[in-house]
Amino acid sequence: MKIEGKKVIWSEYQKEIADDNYFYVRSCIRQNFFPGSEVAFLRIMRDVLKKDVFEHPCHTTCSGIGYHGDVVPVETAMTVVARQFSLMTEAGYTNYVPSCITSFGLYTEILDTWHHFPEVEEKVRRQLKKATGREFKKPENLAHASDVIYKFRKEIAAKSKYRLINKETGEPLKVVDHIGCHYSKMFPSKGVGGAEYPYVLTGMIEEWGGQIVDYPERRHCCGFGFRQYLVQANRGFSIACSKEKFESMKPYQPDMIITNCPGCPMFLDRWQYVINEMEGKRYGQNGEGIPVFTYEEVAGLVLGYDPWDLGLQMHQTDCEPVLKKIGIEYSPEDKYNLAIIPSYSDSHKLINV
Amino acid sequence: MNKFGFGISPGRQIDYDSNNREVARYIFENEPSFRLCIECGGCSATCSTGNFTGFSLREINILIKRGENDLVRNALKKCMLCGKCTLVCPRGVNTRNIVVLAKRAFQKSDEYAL
Amino acid sequence: MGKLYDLLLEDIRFEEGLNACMNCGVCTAICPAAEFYNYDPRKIVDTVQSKDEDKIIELLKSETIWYCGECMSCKTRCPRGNAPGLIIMALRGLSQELGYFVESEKGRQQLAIKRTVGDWILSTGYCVYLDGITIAMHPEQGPVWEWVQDNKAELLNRLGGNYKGDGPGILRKIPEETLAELKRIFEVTGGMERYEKIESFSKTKAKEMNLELTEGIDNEYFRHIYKTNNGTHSR
Amino acid sequence: MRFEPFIIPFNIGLYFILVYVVTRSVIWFRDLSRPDKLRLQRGFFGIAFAMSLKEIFMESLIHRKILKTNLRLGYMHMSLAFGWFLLIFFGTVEADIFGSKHLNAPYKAIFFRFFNPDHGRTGFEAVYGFLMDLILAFILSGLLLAVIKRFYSKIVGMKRTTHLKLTDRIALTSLWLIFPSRLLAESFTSGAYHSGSFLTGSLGNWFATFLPAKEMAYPFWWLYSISLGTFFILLPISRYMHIPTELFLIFMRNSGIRTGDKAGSYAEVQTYSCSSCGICIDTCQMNSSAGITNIQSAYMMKAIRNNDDVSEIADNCLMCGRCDAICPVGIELSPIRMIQRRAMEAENDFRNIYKGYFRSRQAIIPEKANVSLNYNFLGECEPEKADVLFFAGCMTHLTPGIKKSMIKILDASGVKYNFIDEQGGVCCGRPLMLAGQDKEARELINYNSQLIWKSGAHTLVTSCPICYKVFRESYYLDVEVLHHSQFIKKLIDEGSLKLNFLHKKVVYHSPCDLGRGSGVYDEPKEVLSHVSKLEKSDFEDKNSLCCGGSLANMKISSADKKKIALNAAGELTKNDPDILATACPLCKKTFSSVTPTRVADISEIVAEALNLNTTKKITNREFTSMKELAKI
Repeated sequence: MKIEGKKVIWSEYQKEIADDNYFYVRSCIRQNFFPGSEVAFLRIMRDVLKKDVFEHPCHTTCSGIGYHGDVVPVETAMTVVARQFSLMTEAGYTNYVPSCITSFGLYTEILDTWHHFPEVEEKVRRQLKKATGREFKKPENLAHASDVIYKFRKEIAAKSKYRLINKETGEPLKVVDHIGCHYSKMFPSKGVGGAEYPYVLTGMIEEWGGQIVDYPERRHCCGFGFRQYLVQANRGFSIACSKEKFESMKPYQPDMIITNCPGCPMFLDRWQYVINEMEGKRYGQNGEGIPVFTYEEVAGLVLGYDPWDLGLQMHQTDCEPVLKKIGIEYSPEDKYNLAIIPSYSDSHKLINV
Repeated sequence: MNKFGFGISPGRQIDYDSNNREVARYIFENEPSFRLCIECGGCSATCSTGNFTGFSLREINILIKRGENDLVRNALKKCMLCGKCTLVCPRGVNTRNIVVLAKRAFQKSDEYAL
Repeated sequence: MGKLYDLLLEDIRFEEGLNACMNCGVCTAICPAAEFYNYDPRKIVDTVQSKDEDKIIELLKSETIWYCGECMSCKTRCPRGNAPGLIIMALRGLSQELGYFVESEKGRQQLAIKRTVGDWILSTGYCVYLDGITIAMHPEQGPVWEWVQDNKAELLNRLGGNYKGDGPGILRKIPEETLAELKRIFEVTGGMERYEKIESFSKTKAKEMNLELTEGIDNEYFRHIYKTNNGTHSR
Repeated sequence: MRFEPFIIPFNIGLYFILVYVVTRSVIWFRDLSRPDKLRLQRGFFGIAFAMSLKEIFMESLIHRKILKTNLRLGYMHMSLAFGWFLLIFFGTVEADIFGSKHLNAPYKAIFFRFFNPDHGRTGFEAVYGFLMDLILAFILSGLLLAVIKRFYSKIVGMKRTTHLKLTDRIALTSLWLIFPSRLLAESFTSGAYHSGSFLTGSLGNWFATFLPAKEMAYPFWWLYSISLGTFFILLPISRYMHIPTELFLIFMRNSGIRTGDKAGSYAEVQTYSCSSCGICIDTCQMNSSAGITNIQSAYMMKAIRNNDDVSEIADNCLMCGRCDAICPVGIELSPIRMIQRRAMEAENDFRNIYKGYFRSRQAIIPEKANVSLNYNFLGECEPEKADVLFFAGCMTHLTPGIKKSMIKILDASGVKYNFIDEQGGVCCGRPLMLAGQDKEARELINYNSQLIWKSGAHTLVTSCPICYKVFRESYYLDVEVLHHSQFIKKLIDEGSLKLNFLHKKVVYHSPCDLGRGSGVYDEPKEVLSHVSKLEKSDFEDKNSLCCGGSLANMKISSADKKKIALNAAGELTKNDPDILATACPLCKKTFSSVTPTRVADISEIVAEALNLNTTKKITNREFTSMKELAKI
């Protein structure tokens, strides 16, 4: 991979990410499908990096999926978002960190719209006041949770127990990154590395010992497409998009996929299962699937967290091949054991500290 | 329908490798100016036949280059060869000869197919 | 200038998404939906730019506006900084406002989205909610999901969640007063009105199609729109 | 008289070629279509015969046309052809008068000096001998030019000469050897017997001073005979076949036979008649301006004779007709080229060396009955009724200036007209025909014919010479077809147009399809001189240039087109005219892009000269309103 020129381009795209005192908002999809990831994020932020991360119990969905499913009008979405901002204002925070890419995209879009159309912002303020009596300040810094992890990738690397290196061969693991579309495609300057050469995950992987694979369909959407997945009749499109990506990455023999979007890891994971069921086709090495991870899961693995604490047992495509390659110690029999008390029992509930 | 209630949608991308681009090759060889086309659509805008039908030489040129021959074969016959396209082409492409050559190429390939 | 075009202009997204499109087709080239659907965002923008009332009505009633996945890849590559995706969103909004969405197979699916995601937002505070993602509706979630569904409380507890619990945390119970605030927001900002329009137009259509439509998701019309694919949408 | 074996080669050659020519003629005659046969039969008994004889004398012997185009080249051809003819004629007379008996076998005349070595010493014999030597000298002077031309073609004022194939080379060599060997043979004989006139006698005497003249003579008589024999035998497979064929051609042409659309005997005869003189090469603008030197008609005829693939050559031609106009043999080169183009479009490539170079009528496979029409999208037409129809044509639609001017003129003339292709019409069909696609063209012709017929008009005016030519030649219409220049001329003559005189210097460029193509030379010039100062250019009428934009050339690149246009425009605007006038939208468009001089169509110039009474009124009104404005 020729990365010299790309590095130059990426360097121009550095974005500002706050240092500390984050107001964290969760992702609907991740809470359902990757609960371990959000837990891991808070563990890393609080236990490893000793940062202040605050989560407000009254925050809700940003309504982004409803908005992009076109059932929620834009003004409603804006006002719901404005309510989230008011919670942040109320808690005394200014650095807003969403866990979800759809949310991140929606926040960016709304802030941009308000910037260009101040009258819309005024209207939303009036509506929020009317509906809830709330007022808000706009966040001073908006960063996606993956941006924050990217910012501290070196600190994480310094404290890591494992590196993304094949234990047997000593070669770096070949990693495919998949960036959520709404992370930087709408506003390239709001994402690390922009839309064409997104660096947010690449930076983590390179720092943690892995090697990024640049393949033709790297920037292709996973195929979620909101209504395209939500309605069964449309799912043929959704799966076809992911298949396009798998076909394109297969010749590069990737060891794993890393993502920063809520939906993408779920689709890239599940569609491998469905394609195998439908066509008997697998894309990984040795007739296996390609394990799909969220960036928090990868960070957690690198830091030596128990894979089953990270929720890897919720993946449909087995992650064990990667664990074995890295040489992570884990007990296979504990995978589906639900009686285990998490190893991090102190911050178990992860209530704001 | 399978147990999932949907199938995998087939792609609409054009596969250059599997398409037969013999016709394009034949034209490239016999009318090198075919390569100069920037697909601006000037030809389609001025076209006499385009006045009566959806005939578009620009589209035909693109399809031939892609090897989507089946979409071109019959459409080509609508051309009246009046030559207005050649006059308006900003790149000096001999558009008229392209049509003649394409027709000839199809005729030849049809004969072989028979 | 047509009345519909004026209506579209009222949508802030439309104003942002359409600055003198030159119909270059880059959006179509990059579009994942154009790759698998018989779909061409360039043509849609072309039609809208024509400001032709009849053509726009035809567009609002068509399947084609419902193919977009709103990934916004078009926004990245458009040489004029336009976003056909945003135009599509404006068109979809208008189609639902005017009730044209029930005229197309893909458009009718809006009711399915409203009755799942739409209703979850107000009832749970989440766009997607564990209890609603059933294996029956999501067979592609696979065996692992069956296990998750069977053991959701224990599993979330094992992973450090706060399933239906108080305070912050994963899948916590959203407080009643918060849900009430959300509902008020929907009422004030037109969200509720949109929901009602989707419901009422769908009911009329269901009657016309002679399909039974009751509350919830367990009825003929819902199953029909959720599952029917007439096979003409892709190659 | 004793038998001399050296006459054998000559006799074999002579009788072979006589038999061959007769057989060939019979075949050609048999292959003629029935009407053409009748034409030829009628042509043999009547004024056509006399005309043919005259033409044969003027063209085949004197080479008047070549002389007119190129004096030195003409002299070369004339000396060889006419000189040889005189030599044979006077030689036969000589043999008849001075020989041992009358009505000799041909060889007697040819080798007269050998059999009568003592002849010509005194009196009338000497005078006659002097004449024979003079004729030989005449031929030899031409031969000298020919030899030099072969190595240095500029000497005869030609930029290029044709390339030869092997048989042509051998035939040429034997032709060249005939006359020097005769000179030497006669000289040695004369030297030995002290006879001969100023050329053979003096040369012979001089040879005799240091050579054994009698012994030397015999081998040269052999060489003379062999050269003649070889030449005759090679005739059918070399370009020199044109010598006998041209006679046949002249008879056919004068009997009213024309090439037409189909291959046949006449095209065949014409192909043989080409002498590869190369005049068409120099006159071709593709050569002179664009440096394309392998597609000219001489090469095409040669390629047809050689049974080579002519597809490249046939397509790469502007069809301007300059070669047709200048061809000294009068071969209809463009129609023959068209036959080749059509043959390429036919389903299989059919050439039969035994049957002839062209596809015979019988070999053309009839169209399948169920072939769907290409242009069925055209549907039915419902034109408005009108007296005069204006058909702008595709090209005119690209030059709106002409269209607007024509509307202005038509409105001013007060005729009841209908602009039938105002919204862009169906092509006239000629571009398809030029590409050899006659069947397709016929569909368009049918559609347009219906349109014209349903309108009930009596006159069809078109602005485009391309359309004009095809409307006249390939449509079967019961209307008067006029090019707009003719129509305007008519209007002027009738007094329907009031025109001012524009004080502008105008040079007229005669479009190929209008001038050479349809023979309309005068009307445009008359119209122009009616409204402006028309100046002459170096390229008038039949010699007019092609603008290079011709639709007929399928192959030419735009860069080469431009070169031709640039040169042609440069020639025409040499004397700095105010306007370069033309009568063709295509010429206008082509020239406009290469010259700073204003290029205008006749209609535009006439529209400018229109004296509209209303114009004055408007100006007056404007003037007053201006004054009113000034007051305020």
